Order: sequence, then C-alpha cells, then structure tokens
Amino acid sequence: MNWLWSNLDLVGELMLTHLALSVPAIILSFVISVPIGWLAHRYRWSRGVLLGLCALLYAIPSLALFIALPPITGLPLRSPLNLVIALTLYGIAVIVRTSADAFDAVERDIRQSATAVGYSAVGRFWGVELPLAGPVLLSGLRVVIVSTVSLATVGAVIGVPSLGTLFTNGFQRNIQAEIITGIVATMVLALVLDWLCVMAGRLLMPWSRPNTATARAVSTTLVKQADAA
Amino acid sequence: MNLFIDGIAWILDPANWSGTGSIPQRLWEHIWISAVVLLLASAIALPTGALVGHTGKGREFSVMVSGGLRALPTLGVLTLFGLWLGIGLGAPIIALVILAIPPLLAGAYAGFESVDRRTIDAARAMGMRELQLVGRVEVPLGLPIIVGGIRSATLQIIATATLAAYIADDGLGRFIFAGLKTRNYDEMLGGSILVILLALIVDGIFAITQRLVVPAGVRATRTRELRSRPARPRAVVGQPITEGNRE
Amino acid sequence: MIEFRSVTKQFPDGTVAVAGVDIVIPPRKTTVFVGSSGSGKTTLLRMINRMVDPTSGQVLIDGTDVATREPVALRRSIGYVMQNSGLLPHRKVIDNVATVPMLRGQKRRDAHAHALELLDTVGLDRSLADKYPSQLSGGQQQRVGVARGLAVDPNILLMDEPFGAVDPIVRAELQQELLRLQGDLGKTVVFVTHDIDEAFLLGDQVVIMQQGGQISQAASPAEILANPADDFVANFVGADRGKRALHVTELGGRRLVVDADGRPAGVLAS
Amino acid sequence: MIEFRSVTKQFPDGTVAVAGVDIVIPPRKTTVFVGSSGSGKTTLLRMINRMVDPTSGQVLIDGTDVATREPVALRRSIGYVMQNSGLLPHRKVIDNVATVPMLRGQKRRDAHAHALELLDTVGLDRSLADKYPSQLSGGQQQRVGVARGLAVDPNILLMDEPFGAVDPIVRAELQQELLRLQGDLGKTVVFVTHDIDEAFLLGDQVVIMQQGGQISQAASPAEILANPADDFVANFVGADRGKRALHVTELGGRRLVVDADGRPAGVLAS
Amino acid sequence: ASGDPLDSGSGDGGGTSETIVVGSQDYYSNEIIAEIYAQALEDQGFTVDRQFLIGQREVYIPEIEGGEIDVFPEYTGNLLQYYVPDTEATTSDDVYAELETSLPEGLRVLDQAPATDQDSYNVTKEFSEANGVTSLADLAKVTTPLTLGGNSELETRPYGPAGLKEVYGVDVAFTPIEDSGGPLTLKALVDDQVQLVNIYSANPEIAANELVTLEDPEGLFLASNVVPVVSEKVTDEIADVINTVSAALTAEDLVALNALSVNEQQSADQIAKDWLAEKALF
Ligand SMILES: Nc1ncnc2c1ncn2[C@@H]1O[C@H](COP(=O)(O)OP(=O)(O)OP(=O)(O)O)[C@@H](O)[C@H]1O
Ligand SMILES: Nc1ncnc2c1ncn2[C@@H]1O[C@H](COP(=O)(O)OP(=O)(O)OP(=O)(O)O)[C@@H](O)[C@H]1O
Ligand SMILES: [Mg+2]
Ligand SMILES: [Mg+2]
Repeated sequence: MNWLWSNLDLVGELMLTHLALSVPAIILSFVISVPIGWLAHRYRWSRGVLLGLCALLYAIPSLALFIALPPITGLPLRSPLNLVIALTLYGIAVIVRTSADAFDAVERDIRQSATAVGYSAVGRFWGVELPLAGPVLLSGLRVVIVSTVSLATVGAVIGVPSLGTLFTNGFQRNIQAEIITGIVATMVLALVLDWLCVMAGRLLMPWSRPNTATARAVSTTLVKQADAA
Repeated sequence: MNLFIDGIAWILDPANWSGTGSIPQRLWEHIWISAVVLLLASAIALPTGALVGHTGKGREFSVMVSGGLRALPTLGVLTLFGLWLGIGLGAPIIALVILAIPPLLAGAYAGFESVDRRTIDAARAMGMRELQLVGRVEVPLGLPIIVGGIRSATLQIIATATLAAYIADDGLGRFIFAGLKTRNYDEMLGGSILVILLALIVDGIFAITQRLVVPAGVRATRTRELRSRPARPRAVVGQPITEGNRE
Repeated sequence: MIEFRSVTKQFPDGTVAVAGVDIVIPPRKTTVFVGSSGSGKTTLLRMINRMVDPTSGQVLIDGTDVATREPVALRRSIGYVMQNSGLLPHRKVIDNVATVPMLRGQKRRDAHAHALELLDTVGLDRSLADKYPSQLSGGQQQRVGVARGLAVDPNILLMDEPFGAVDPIVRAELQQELLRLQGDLGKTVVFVTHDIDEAFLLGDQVVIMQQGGQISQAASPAEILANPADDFVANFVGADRGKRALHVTELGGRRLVVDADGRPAGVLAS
Repeated sequence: MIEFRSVTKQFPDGTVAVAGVDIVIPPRKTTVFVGSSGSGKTTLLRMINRMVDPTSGQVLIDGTDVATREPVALRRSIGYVMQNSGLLPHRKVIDNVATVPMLRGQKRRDAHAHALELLDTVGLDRSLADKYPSQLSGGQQQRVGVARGLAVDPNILLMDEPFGAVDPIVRAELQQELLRLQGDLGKTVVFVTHDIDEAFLLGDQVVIMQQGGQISQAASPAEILANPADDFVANFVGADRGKRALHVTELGGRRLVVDADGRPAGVLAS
Repeated sequence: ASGDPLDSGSGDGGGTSETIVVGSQDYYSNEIIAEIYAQALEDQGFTVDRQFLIGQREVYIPEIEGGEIDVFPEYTGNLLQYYVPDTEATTSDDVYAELETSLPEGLRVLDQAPATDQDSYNVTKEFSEANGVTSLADLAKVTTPLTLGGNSELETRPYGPAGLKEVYGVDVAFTPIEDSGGPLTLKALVDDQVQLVNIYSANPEIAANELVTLEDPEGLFLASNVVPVVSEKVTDEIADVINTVSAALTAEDLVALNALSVNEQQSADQIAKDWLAEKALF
C-alpha cells in the first residue's frame, strides 16, 4: 500500500501508456476484422482460408510474435508501434471468426424480407446486416478488449513500457505491492474498457436486450477463437 | 527476411541439437510443462464446467469467473508467484493453470449448453438418470465444443509457456530470453520459430480430433442443414419448456 | 386409468401453468388435450411421468399416486413421443428405438431384434435401421419416435404434439397410422395438440384447455360440437365463426356442404 | 393482372423448383397457392418481385415483363408479407411500417404520420408504435407486417404463409381481418399457404401445386371440391380420406354433419 | 568539473534550446543514477526526456549509437567487455583508459564515479564457514557440486562458468535466474538451489542477508565504475553538470540509494531528489 501511495504518478503514467498501446490495437483490430468477417460470411469458399489463417495467427506465442515482427516491419524491437501491430494481429485473430459468426447469425428471413421490401445491397448492409450483427460483434469486441489489455503487459519483457513494467520492476526489487498494483491496474483497465463497450452497445443497440443468444455467443467466442474452419 | 533465414539456420545448426540446453531438451521440457498444466487445469475446469452446463446453475458466476481470470495478466501472476515460490516450475505452472481455466471452463459449459434442450428433455423423459444423461447424451453431443475449449487452452498454454523461462530454466522460452539478453537475434528468432511450429502442429492435431469427435449422426445433418428446415414451423408463442422438476 | 385430482402447478417464476385440474383419463382410449399456446397442456402431460411435479393435488395411475413412484423407473414404463421426435442425433435409428429396453438392462441383441419388429409396426422399412435420424424425413423421424415410445410395450403413451412439425399430407398419413395402431394395440394414449381438427379426428375424449391452465370442457367430439360448454369453446371449435355452421348447396350436380361464409367444407355423401 | 407464361426455375444445384407454369392471376382478387412443402410456392411468389428470376419463361405484370423492370424499384412498388413477419428487429414498429416510403425518399414526418394511420387500418393500437417487434405478440407482429406491406399503397400484395406461425385462434382472427381488409381495399393478393382450409377460406382462386413445381388444378374452392382434377387433388383436399365426404346425423336434437370416419365436421344450420 | 555558478549559467543558455534524452537500463539502480543525472540537468535549466527501463545493454547500445539517446549511465568494466570481449584490463584506471579508446565513433564517456557496481560472486555465510571459502580461489577445494546462478547472459560472459574454470580451475554448473541478482537469485541461494550467485556489488541485499562476497585475487571481474556514456550532442556545459554528479557519487552512496529503493520502496524520483538535496552540489 505504502508503495502505491508514493508511486501514484508512476502508475497513472503507465496506465496512460498502456491505454496508448492497447486502445489503438483494439480499435484497429475491430475495424479490420469486420470486413474480413463479412467476406468469410458472404463467400463460403473464402471462409476456410480466412478463418484458418486467423487460427494460425492465434497459435503464435506473443513473445515470439513480438520478436518475429521487426524483421518483417523493419521497426526497432522496442518500438511501441511494433507492439501495437502485434496486438492488432492477435485482436484480428480473435474477432474475425466472431464477426463471420455475427453476420451468419442475422436471420435469413430478415435479410430476405429486407430485400423484398426494396433495400438495395448496400443499404441492406448498413441498415440491416451490420446493426443486427451488432450484439455478436460486441461480444467479440469484449473478448478482444480483455485479452489485448492483458497481453500488452508482456511487452515489458522486451522493454516496451506498460503496466507490465510494474511486474518486471517489482520483481527485480522484490516489491509485491508493485506487482499486485500492476495486476489490479491491468484488470481495472480491462474491466473499465469492457464496461464502456457494454454501455456504448446499450446506447447504440437499444433493441437488443441482453438475452441468452448473445450471452451464448460470448461464451462460444471464448471457445471458438482457435477453432479453425 | 534474411533474419529468418539466419533463425532457421540457427535451428538447423547441429551444435544446438546436443548437450545441455539443446533444442530437443527444451522442446521436451516445453511439451512436458504444457501437458502437466493442461491436466491440472482440466481436472479443475472440466468437471466444474460440466456441472454448470448440466444443471444450468452458476452460469452467471462461471462467466464472471472466467471473464475475470482472462483479464488477469499472466506475466503479473508469474512474477508474483515467482517472488513467493522462488525459481523452478511452481510459479509458471500456477500462472499457466490460471490462464488455461477460462477457455476450458467456457468450452465445457458451452459444450453442454449447445446440446438441444429438447433432446435432453426427451432422453430424461425416456428414463435416463442424470449421469446417463451426461455420459450418453450431453458429452457425446457437446464434445466438439468441449474439445474446442481444450484446443484453445492448449494453444494458450504452449504459447505462454515461453514466459516460464522468465522464472525457470525450462522450455523453449529459454532461447528467447537468452537471445534477448545476448543480442543473439538468430537464437531468439530460432526459438520463436520453434514455439510457433510446436503450436501449429498441436493445433493441427486438435483440428483433426475436433472433426473426428463430431458424432456421425450430427455430421450427417451438417451437410443437409443448408437446405432442409422444418416443413412447418410450429406455432410457438410461449417459451419452450427448458426444464421441469428434477429429482 | 389416469386421474388428476385438483392438480395445480405454479413454476418458481410465478407462472401458474395448471390451475386446479380434475380429470379422469379412461384406459385404452385416446384422450386429446387441445388448447392454444401456453394453456398448460404440456405441463399436464409431463406430470404423468413426473417430468414435472404438481405444486398441489395428486396424479394417480391405476389408483397409485405417481409421487410415490421412483421417477426414472416410472418414466421407463411410459412411452413418450414429442414434437421433432426428440431422437438422439448421434445414435442410429435402431439404437434410438432400443434405448429404453437397453436402459432397462435388456441385451443388445434382443433389444435390436425387437426394435426391428417395431419398425414394421410403425410402417418403416427395416433398411432405415442403420441410418441416423438426420438422414430421415420429418415424417419418418416421427414414426421412429412412436416406435421408441412403444419399445417397452407401455400401457400408457404420452404424445406431445407429435405431428406438429410435419407437412399436412404426411400429417394426415401419420394420423391414420396412429388410428390404425391404436385400433390394434389399445393403449391409453394421452395426446396434446394445437389443432382442433386433429383433436376431433383422434380423440375419444377431447379436453379443451384455456389460458391459465383450466379445463373448459372435456367430452366426446360430437358432444363438444353439439353442446359447447361456453363461448370460449364455441369460439375455439369455430362454431361461432360460422365455420361449423354448415348448410347444403348444389354445384354441378353434386351436393356441397358449405359454411356460413359460403366456403365449402365437403360433399354430402348420401 | 399477373401472368406466368411457361415459367421454369431450376436452381444452380439442379433442383427444379418450378416447371412450366402457366397461370393468370386476376386483378383485385385473392389467389391462393397451396401445396405441400417444396412444391415451389415461394419460388413462384418471389418471381413476381424478382427475388427470383425464372430460368425460362416470362412473368408479366399488366402486360409488362418484370425482367425489364429494375428489381429494387419493382420491389418497392409491391407489398410483401412473410411468415414470422420479417420485421426488422432493430427498428421500432413505426419505423418498420415506414421503411419503404422512407426508402422511396418520403420525409420521415409524413411517412410516420401515414404509418400511424396504417396501424389503425390493420387494427393495432397506436400506442404500439414505439415498441420493438420483439415486444409484440406473434399476432400483433403479423399485423405490423401487413401494415408494412400496405405502406406504399401497392396494387399487388404478396403474402408468403403470413399466418403460418401463429396460434389457431389468432390465426382465425387474422384471416377474418384480411377478408375485411380485402373487401375494403381490393388489392391483387397473392397468398401462399400449406393449409387447404385457409386456402378455401381466403381464395377466390385456389391453385394447387404438386411436388416438382407443377400446377395440379387452379379453380374456385367449390369447383375444386366438386370436381377435383385428379387423385392428387382429391387426396390433398381430403375428399378421398372421407374427410370431405360428409353426412348428417342427429345428436341431442341437433343435426350434426359428420365425415366418413364418424368425426363431426359441424352443425347443419337450416 | 566544478560547481561554478557561471558555468551552469552559460549551460542554461546552451541547454534549453535542445532536449537531452537520458536513458536507463531495465534495472532499478541504474534508473536511480539516470534520474539523478536528469534532475541535476533540469536543475541547471536543461530540458530532459527520460527513456528509462530499456532492457539490457544489447538493446539500448544501438540506440545510443544511433543518437536516439544522449546520456546513459553505464559501468566501465561491463561496457568495455561489450566492445572488447577479450580485454586484459582489470583495474579501475586501466579499464577506463582502454574504454576511452574502444568506443565507436560518436560515443564518449565522461568522468567515472568512485561508485562501483560490478559483478561479484557471493555465497551464504554458512557455506563460507562450512567450506572455508572466502575467495574464488578457495572454491577449487570444494568437493560438492557447485551451481552458479545469475542472469542468462552470464553463461556466455568471460567471467561466467568458462572464466571460473580457466582462471581458478573451478567447475560449476549454471542455472539462469532472470532477475539480475534480485529476490529470486537470493532465494535460490538461501534455499541452496544454487551455491554461488552473481550479485552486483552495490546490491544492499548482500549486507542485509550477510552474504560473503568472494574475493577475486586474479582479477576475473573487471572493475566496473559508474560512468556516463554520452553522444556527440552533449556539450561541455552538460558534461560539467554530470561530472559534478559523478564526482560526488561514492560506492557507499550507491548501496544506500539502492537500499532506499528495495527496502524503503521509494521511487527513483524521490531518492534522486533527496540525494541531490543532501549533497548540495549546485
Ligand atoms: N419451466 C418453466 N418455468 C416457468 N414457466 C414455465 C415453465 N414451463 C412452462 N412454463 C409456462 O407455463 C405455461 C404453460 O406452459 P405449457 O408448456 O404447459 O403450455 P402448452 O399448452 O404446452 O403450450 P404450447 O402449445 O406452446 O406447447 C406457459 O405460460 C409457460 O410459459
Ligand atoms: N436458393 C435455392 N437453392 C436451391 N434450391 C432451392 C432454393 N430455394 C428453394 N429451393 C428448392 O426449391 C424447391 C421449392 O422451394 P420453395 O421454397 O419454393 O417451396 P415451398 O413450396 O415454398 O415450400 P415451403 O412450403 O416449405 O415453404 C424446394 O425443393 C427447395 O428445396
Ligand atoms: Mg406444449
Ligand atoms: Mg415457402
């Protein structure tokens, strides 16, 4: 506790650094995954390939990816951008499958009825398919938030500062309070982002009362992320 | 890309294939740790998940627990337990077990939940006991998803077991740490490539297993599913009966 | 004989599914519960094999309160057929039919041999024995469901909307098949349906349920049609909509029976 | 008037859903396509608004081949009501009804005002306007579906098993409502159903489809009943099962009409 | 190096125009020194950008060479070995002299401080007494198998297991413990999982746990004084400020500073501020 009070500044600063690493990765992976997921949903033949690639990506250990990326991107090992790219890739690996599932989950009847009343293909995507895929997309996003925030700490091992720095530093100095603070701060960050995401979901999708279908989607997302097509 | 060639050359270098800290030794350690962790975590998570999935009770709770555990940063747990337990496999195993529990738990209960309630209902109505219901209906039908959970957990274990080398002299992660400290990028990359290969091979094995455990009758449905649908959707306004009284 | 004595069922969430039901279900006859969705039909049916226990009141089979019977043994002695057949998708047809005998400890060989005979009984080709349920049509699946219900030669057969999910033509076939079977076997059949026409076709006794889990009328079809107990029943069977108020008219030399709206119901035979 | 001229549809997987259909659908009347599952009813219906294009043959509306019309514009000019209402679950009732007018560019205010009137037309309380579809009962959802179908005041209304998923009692209400509406509005209604009773009730012309996408008979209900074109039709309408072969009997002083199996069909009025 | 107020005044003028990037290793003691440099510079009106906790030498040296970091606290012996792995120098002055000539183009070292923080091998008091070991040379007499614990890079260092064998004829096994002589290393030693550990000489835990630091008569370890490595961007004004700091930083000071970090759990910021205030250098 003592440690925490005298280091509030440091913790706050690292939290911001941590946010700066994970939030762009979360947003990027979401924005990139939704179109990929839609492709996998729309064109059956691409599904196996795309989801298979994601499963491969997901199988790559984080530390190994952090190290294997720089030769490809040409960035220095310690560059935060390197970490953001790696985290984005993991996010994509997790969420592409969910977004394919999300579009699959839009009922055929509703899609057809939208066509029948005269929606054009583009209008149907924005007006019907995307919003209806929303709840499941949201569930995928929530998984990505939690895993990205937690994974970003590993960067500390290769010298990219984040809340994970509290682990490596506290470890060297034998200060348990520092490590515990790091763990709690990471979890708080993850849960707050998650909560914000749920709130945004309620605001944007007032029709989707929390129901078992989405709850189930969340739990299957946890399982399916490694489940190749 | 040259770096990758160097990394692969490092792997192929015969000097790295014998002696202490050789590739085979590290590989074996990595597999061994992963197996122990998987067994321990499964022993905790699978029965719990089965219980939750079968009874439908405690679902919220286990979603919360597995969500919370996911948010727990493994590196933090590892260093914290490292301080308490010292060098050796104690801390990495605990940290990895905690890491593996959420996907296993979620896989188990999602697997059980994926079984059509009406099928379970019919089986109970025919006079199956609860254990028979679990063993003859829920497990065989939920197995693909349960195995999916095990697969996901195994991948995460293998990937994260590299971090064990932060505390213990074990596993393929040693190459990464040793390389990192001595600026030997070949070794780091070589070690990373080995972990990636191991993960991909194990993943491939699971992918095949997961297909094999889909019950034959269910596999038959999948191919027809695209087109067939109930001739006449029944008129349902009330909710289907999900559970009656249970003895 | 099955007897409900002032049976009430309130679910933990407060829903009263069945409210003070008294009814006697005669043996070796078909009793059909009919009513709209949520009127408690399924709940009533499931009290017979203790899938649901009443909150108050008693259900008796041949004078014994089912509450005194061990549920699993009780269920194994009663046939149960449900909508969508409820077959185990990972078991072959033959294994599905033989499930209950095998649960009861019968040898696999014997159970299978008997199951094959049952396929004959319900009018299925024996070649289907080795298929999985998903490889059958909806009607065939329902027949397998009936075969499974008959596998332990139960006195009582509970059928919960067994034909609800099949085609009208197939449904008509299945209904005829059930009538034939019942003529041969003479089980105590308790049947649940939405469809008043089906109820009138199959039921020796028809029980009309209304929302809230109460019985509006229990009588033979003819009796109900001739003397509906109240407006609800009259409405339900269609008497007040003119659908059952028929008269005769001529068309092309044949005598058509038409309802009050001028829609034809059939041709007068004699 | 809608006209099918030797229309055939073969899906890419080889299924022939519709085979050489020729039929004229008269204006301002209700034509009902009835047949068992897979007989191509939906496919036929969807050719009218180009949700499906025929492999060969032509579909004409008032003499114009629909193939020459732009699909999206065509669809916006035709009402479409389907089973399970097909409402957009993420839009309020009022927005659902106003969808097509707004797609056509009408102002939100005007579209909403008109939508409220339509709720009256289909017998719904205006207070439901701000609810989401999932907050309505099945019957209410269907009514909203009909209101949406009427929103652009189309000449043609396509209805694909619109009442297939609701309770028998609610269904009867909806059928009466449709009869009333049609009496007021006089649209060209093309209606698809499984249910021969529904077909006889609603159809001015009833078209009986058989497996393989062919028409067995197209005529008025009375004509079909009096002179079924072939065994298939006779079977389908129940004439050969005795269901439509009625005779009269006495019970408790009232004259019951019963079918060949002794099951009562109704009471003789006069 | 003097605390001439005029000098620092002119430093003000030159320094504020550009930001000086101060780096540190991923090691709390190094971070404290870096923080002292930073605060001293800020005190003199320079603008400082802190790039602390950058992992090990192998990661940050390229960044100093590349001009991304201007001032970095280093250790003479370790740094010399980095550039000249087979160096013969061992004494403080020899090492410093050779280091000055071995640095690549664009890098230089400022004055070295009296404070040292060099690798040292330590045993428990019990082990020392039981085996009569006080010097590395004594280890050759020990018959039980010995395991050395330390960061993984130690295994390949000239003073690692190979050096021990070559210089003192001692055979040791090696166990990597990845905490730079921190708590795990200590715990492993106390639990007798390893018998010999590499701990930096300025680590306060040596005293706190009554460890015996083995003498090194043959000079296996190089002397390793604290020394700032700087880039070309560092002007004389800046150098003066840092040299003033270095001159004041004694070996005892460093141990005390580290103790504040580990035992009192104070932040580097606080420790540096207090130390500068106490020394009143400017
Ligand atoms: N397990 C349960 N928990 C709470 N309410 C229940 C449960 N099972 C049924 N109900 C409620 O009890 C009432 C009667 O249900 P029941 O299934 O018996 O009706 P039903 O007549 O069979 O309807 P349907 O024709 O739709 O099958 C309904 O309101 C239903 O929602
Ligand atoms: N998109 C499609 N691709 C391939 N086959 C199709 C497609 N749509 C329908 N079919 C097939 O065409 C046949 C006719 O289908 P259609 O949906 O028109 O029948 P229907 O009479 O409406 O049946 P239902 O009563 O079940 O709605 C069926 O065999 C069906 O499987
Ligand atoms: Mg029911
Ligand atoms: Mg259809």
